[in-house]
Amino acid sequence: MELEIKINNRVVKVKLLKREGNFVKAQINDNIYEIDIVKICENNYSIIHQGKSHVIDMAHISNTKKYTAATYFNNYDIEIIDAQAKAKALRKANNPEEETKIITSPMSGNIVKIAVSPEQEVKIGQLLLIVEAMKMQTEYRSAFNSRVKKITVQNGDTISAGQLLIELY
Amino acid sequence: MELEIKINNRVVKVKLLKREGNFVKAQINDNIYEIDIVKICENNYSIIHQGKSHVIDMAHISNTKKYTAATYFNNYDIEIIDAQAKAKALRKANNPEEETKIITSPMSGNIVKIAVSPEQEVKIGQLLLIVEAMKMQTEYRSAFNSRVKKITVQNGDTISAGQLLIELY
Amino acid sequence: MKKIKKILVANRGEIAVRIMRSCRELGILSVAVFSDADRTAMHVRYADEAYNIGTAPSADSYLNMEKIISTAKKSFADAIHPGYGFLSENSTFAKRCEDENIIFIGPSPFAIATMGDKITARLKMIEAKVPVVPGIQNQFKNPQELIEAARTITYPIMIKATAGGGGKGMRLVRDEQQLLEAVEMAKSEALKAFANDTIYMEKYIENPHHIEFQILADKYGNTIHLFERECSIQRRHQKIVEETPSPIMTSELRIKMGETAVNAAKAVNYHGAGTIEFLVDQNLNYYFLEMNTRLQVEHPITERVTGIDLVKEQIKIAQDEKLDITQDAIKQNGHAIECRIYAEDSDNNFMPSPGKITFIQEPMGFGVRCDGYVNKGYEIPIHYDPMISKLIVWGKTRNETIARMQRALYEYKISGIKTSIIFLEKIMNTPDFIEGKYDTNFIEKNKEILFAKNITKENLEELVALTAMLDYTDHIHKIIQKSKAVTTKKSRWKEHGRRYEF
Amino acid sequence: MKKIKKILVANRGEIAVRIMRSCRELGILSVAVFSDADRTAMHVRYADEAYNIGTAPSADSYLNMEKIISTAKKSFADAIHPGYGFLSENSTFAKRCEDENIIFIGPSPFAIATMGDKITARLKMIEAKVPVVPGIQNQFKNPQELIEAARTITYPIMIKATAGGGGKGMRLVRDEQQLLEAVEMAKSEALKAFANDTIYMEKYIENPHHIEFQILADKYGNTIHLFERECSIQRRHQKIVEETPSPIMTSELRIKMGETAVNAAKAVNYHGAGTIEFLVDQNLNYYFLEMNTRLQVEHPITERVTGIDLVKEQIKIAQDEKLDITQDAIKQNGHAIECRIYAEDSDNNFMPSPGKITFIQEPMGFGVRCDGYVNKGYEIPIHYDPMISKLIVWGKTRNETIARMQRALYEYKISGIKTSIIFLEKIMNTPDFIEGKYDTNFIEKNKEILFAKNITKENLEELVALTAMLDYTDHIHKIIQKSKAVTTKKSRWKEHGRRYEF
Repeated sequence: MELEIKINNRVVKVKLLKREGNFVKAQINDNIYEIDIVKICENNYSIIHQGKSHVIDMAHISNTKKYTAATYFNNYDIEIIDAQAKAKALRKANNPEEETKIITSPMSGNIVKIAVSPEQEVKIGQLLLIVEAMKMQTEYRSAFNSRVKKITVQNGDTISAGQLLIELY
Repeated sequence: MELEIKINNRVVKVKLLKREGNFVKAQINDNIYEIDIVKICENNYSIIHQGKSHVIDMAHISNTKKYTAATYFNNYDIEIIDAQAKAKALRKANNPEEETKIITSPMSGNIVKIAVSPEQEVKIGQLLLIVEAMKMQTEYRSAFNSRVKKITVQNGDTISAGQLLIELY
Repeated sequence: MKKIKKILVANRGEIAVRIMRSCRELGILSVAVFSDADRTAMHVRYADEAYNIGTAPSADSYLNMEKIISTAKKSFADAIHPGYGFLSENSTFAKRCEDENIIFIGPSPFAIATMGDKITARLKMIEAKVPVVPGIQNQFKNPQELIEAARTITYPIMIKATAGGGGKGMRLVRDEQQLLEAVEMAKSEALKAFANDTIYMEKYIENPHHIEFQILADKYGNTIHLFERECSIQRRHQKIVEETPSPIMTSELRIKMGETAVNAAKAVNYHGAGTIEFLVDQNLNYYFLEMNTRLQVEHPITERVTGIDLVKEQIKIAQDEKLDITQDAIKQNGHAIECRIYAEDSDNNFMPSPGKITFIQEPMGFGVRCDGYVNKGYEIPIHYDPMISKLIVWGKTRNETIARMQRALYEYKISGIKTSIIFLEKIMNTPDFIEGKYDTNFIEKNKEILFAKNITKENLEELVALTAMLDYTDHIHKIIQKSKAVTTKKSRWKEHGRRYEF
Repeated sequence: MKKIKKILVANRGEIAVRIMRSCRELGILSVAVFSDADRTAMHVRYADEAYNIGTAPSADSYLNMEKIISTAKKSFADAIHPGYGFLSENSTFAKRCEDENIIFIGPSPFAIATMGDKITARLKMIEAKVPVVPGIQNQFKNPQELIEAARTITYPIMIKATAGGGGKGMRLVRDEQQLLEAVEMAKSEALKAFANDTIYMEKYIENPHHIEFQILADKYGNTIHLFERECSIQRRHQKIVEETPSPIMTSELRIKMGETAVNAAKAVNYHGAGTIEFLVDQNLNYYFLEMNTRLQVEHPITERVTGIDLVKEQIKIAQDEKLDITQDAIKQNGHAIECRIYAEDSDNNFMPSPGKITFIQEPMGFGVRCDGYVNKGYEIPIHYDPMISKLIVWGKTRNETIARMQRALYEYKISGIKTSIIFLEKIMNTPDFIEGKYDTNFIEKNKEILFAKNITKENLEELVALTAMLDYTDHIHKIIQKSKAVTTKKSRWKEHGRRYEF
């Protein structure tokens, strides 16, 4: 069994060689690993590798193919790359601007101000809208010189993380 | 919807009258209750009843019809009484000695001594066997004047809670 | 002397729970109030009673005075503790409680109003010979007045909400060009946070220390201080690490500033717990900054080194008891540091990170106190403060305290949201912090250390990838299993010895 | 002077984690060892390294000296900390470490052997003019010798294992009829627990106080004590609640007993942390009972009132440092109580209750320390001690400490197994305890309060029944739902507003 996994900005090939109870043998790129792994509770794995004890927290985000993982010292963004993900990446590579000209919300919150209107010209750095969450207002500014195509939210809306807010041309 | 529930040594009739989101209206014996109930996490319920805040922990034991419940002040043994449970109780009532002449383990542990042998006469208070768990030895003694019918464990066995150990005649 | 029997806590989060803990130790019943967003919150479960007071936005619930007062009456609470934030520094609310014959656990409406309005407070302090920062206390009628006032102080200038606190409604202005926009932003924030958009401006003291003194005063004129807290480590003008004693404090300065703090409190006939905040410059000159007429977020470090439970003292003072502690009897025993755990992304301009907690493990052991309120499965609402807990650590020496804080932060695991934990670990490992050589410029000065990309230890990254694969395949496997047999109960992970070959 | 860099902790459970916490604060790496039953235990996850050392029974793992020593060598650990129990008072193991050039964090093999054998210890103490309980120190060759010896002491008599500790291998004998059976039981237990079935007998002092003194001694002859711990509340001869200061202690007696304790330690050239246990009778006469040549379970209450981290002191002494604390510099600050949380059924003769933790919520807040090791989902093994955590509470006064302990016990929730929590709450509410008037007879004397059936508050019982019904029907509902759609992800409980009518 083999899978490609994107971890932060790096893609590794993981090949499971053997699994017997807690014991797992796997090849990652060119390295062979033999580990003792148990799940302590939801998300939480204990690993012993060459005597070293590690705790890895493996939380799903948005879908079953994306994780944020945390060790005691670091955080990792992880994506399982299957055929669907590969196709998407390919499309993006061929058409680099396709997905970048939309403004999505990195977090949930409330829209407290929309500073532009449809068809309005916007410059790099121009204020598009203000989102409030946890008593802090965050300004979203344009990364392009462009024109507003569509505004998909209204003042006062409660938005969730990843929601489309504004499309630019 | 109506159910009989045994709580400690008392049986109550619970009738659900209405359920809408967190809000539940129910009749328990002759009393009407209107409560606000939410599940905080597995086992753990928060209830607001007439302004009073209660936390109730509801853990299954052995099967889905038996619970041990705990509030901040007390523990409760609970059993959901359905047709099957009623039949069992009836059978027991008609034949009070049927289930009492077996020795079962109240906890898991190791058998460290078996003090009787099959067909041996035993008196009330006579040592039958010794179980060790968590560094403590517990002596199981006979509650009857009887005779050993069958011993279902051996010295050194690891036993689990509720396991049959000895049958008497 | 009244004996309080039941207290309504007009707050939420960790501070509501912390207050209820002291109530319980005193044998006083506690009443929680909650918004629609907080039905599952810990303070609702911890309290003896709990009542819904409105929808999620604070204005409709935790700031809804009439609803809170009617709830207090309905539940027969004889006192209200406001915590910090929300209505804690609202003199109208304190007055309403007084009118309704409900004990407000805090100072008099007069003290709140006087100290709450930064302009009046400055005048009062000048009168009481307490040193203040050079600044303009007028209310500004138009932009021109504003611009001219700023010119007389000279830049840099700090814009502040007169009703402010907690960094809200504050803006630093370095030149005239930024002035009007900054004022507008500060006003807008102040209006939202305090329902009052009056602002004032002050000379901005470059890289000062932010040091505050804890005050306790009873209703009979007995006023004492409980030493200082060093609060210079701030991001977005909000404290993130506090410690006591301050690494720059001398015995002489402590005595002098302590006396000044007591005088400042006495100037408004203060009673209850309060905090005098000072700016201290590089030459150890100090200036009155403001008084917080309430419990402070960082009060636990003072509790830890003095042994005094400040919430209990507040309650005792509120029920007309005399202070039973004298200034001489209080000692600073050892060292304490507090780290604030925020739900935020420290690497992304400290942007809030609301969401659902999927796993939490809180630190424990000798010298560690963790005052939080979130549990596994809890969804942090977007409506309120991003602070989800406070980690307070004590040690015999400052060095032991830092080492213990590093250990406690290592143990602290929260997943599902981003938190300040890793950022705090970096602070604890910054040489400037370890040497106690820092001021309010600390984060800016140490940004290369604090915002460095984490370096992966050994081949941990590949182990993480492998774990992800196992989790993913097991997850898929479980879905397949479920579709085969619904009632299967065994966890895949418990079947030791089951063999897979690939 | 050697500087320890890596410590193997030859133990499990809360004490292994507690030791590793101090290692981490000192920048020392820690190595866990574990049996097959403990792969998921917290000490394995907390350590920097972890190695399996055998099957579940202690004899094959935590008592397996050679395996532990070879693991220390394999992992390049330069020291071994034995914790308490297991190999902590095994002089052979201490000697083996010495021979292998591994630092044993504890006293010399000579001190362990001398104090570990109760008979030799008594002789040594008599020599050092330390008062001892009247008793017989011979090794008994046959039943007749035993019976005669008992007659000379006069009943009641306590049978003890010479290698004993923790209540194991102890039997109280009130008359001659019980003597031989009791001896046999004690021997059998002692053999199991300490691989040594030698026993001795002592006059049983009726209802004494059990008071012990904490000792610290370096390798240069500096020996100090850290005051007393009152440990009279015991069930099955095992402590369950400890406090410091003792409610019966006077300043004069404290000085006298402290000096005696220091002399006792000096009599065996003791170094490291140790405890001198005394029996104190109704007239405040005290007798040496035994010395525990290791860290004590209840050491945290001493840490809390003195501020001294005892594990760090042990490590510093082990690496040949001099004590940097003098007797005069140590103060008892406030009051501390420890409650031991056992997995046991207090209403059923304290029978052990192993099993799986389905929910856990640990107490927090000011003055509360909780040293545990179990988490949700953890299955407590049947093979080891039933103590799953220790709750240590501090307050300025004894009364505040008791109120805080009541509050902390209220917060402490563990489900899936039976625990001593409710029993401890009852102890904290017993008038004799609150007044500080108790001795080792406390539980027997207060049994009507302590074993009273709980009284249900208000109509809580019916609310519990209703909750059970909702949980049950939702559970059934969920099974039905699952069989319809496997990938359904929504939790039934989150669908607020969904309407059910019955």
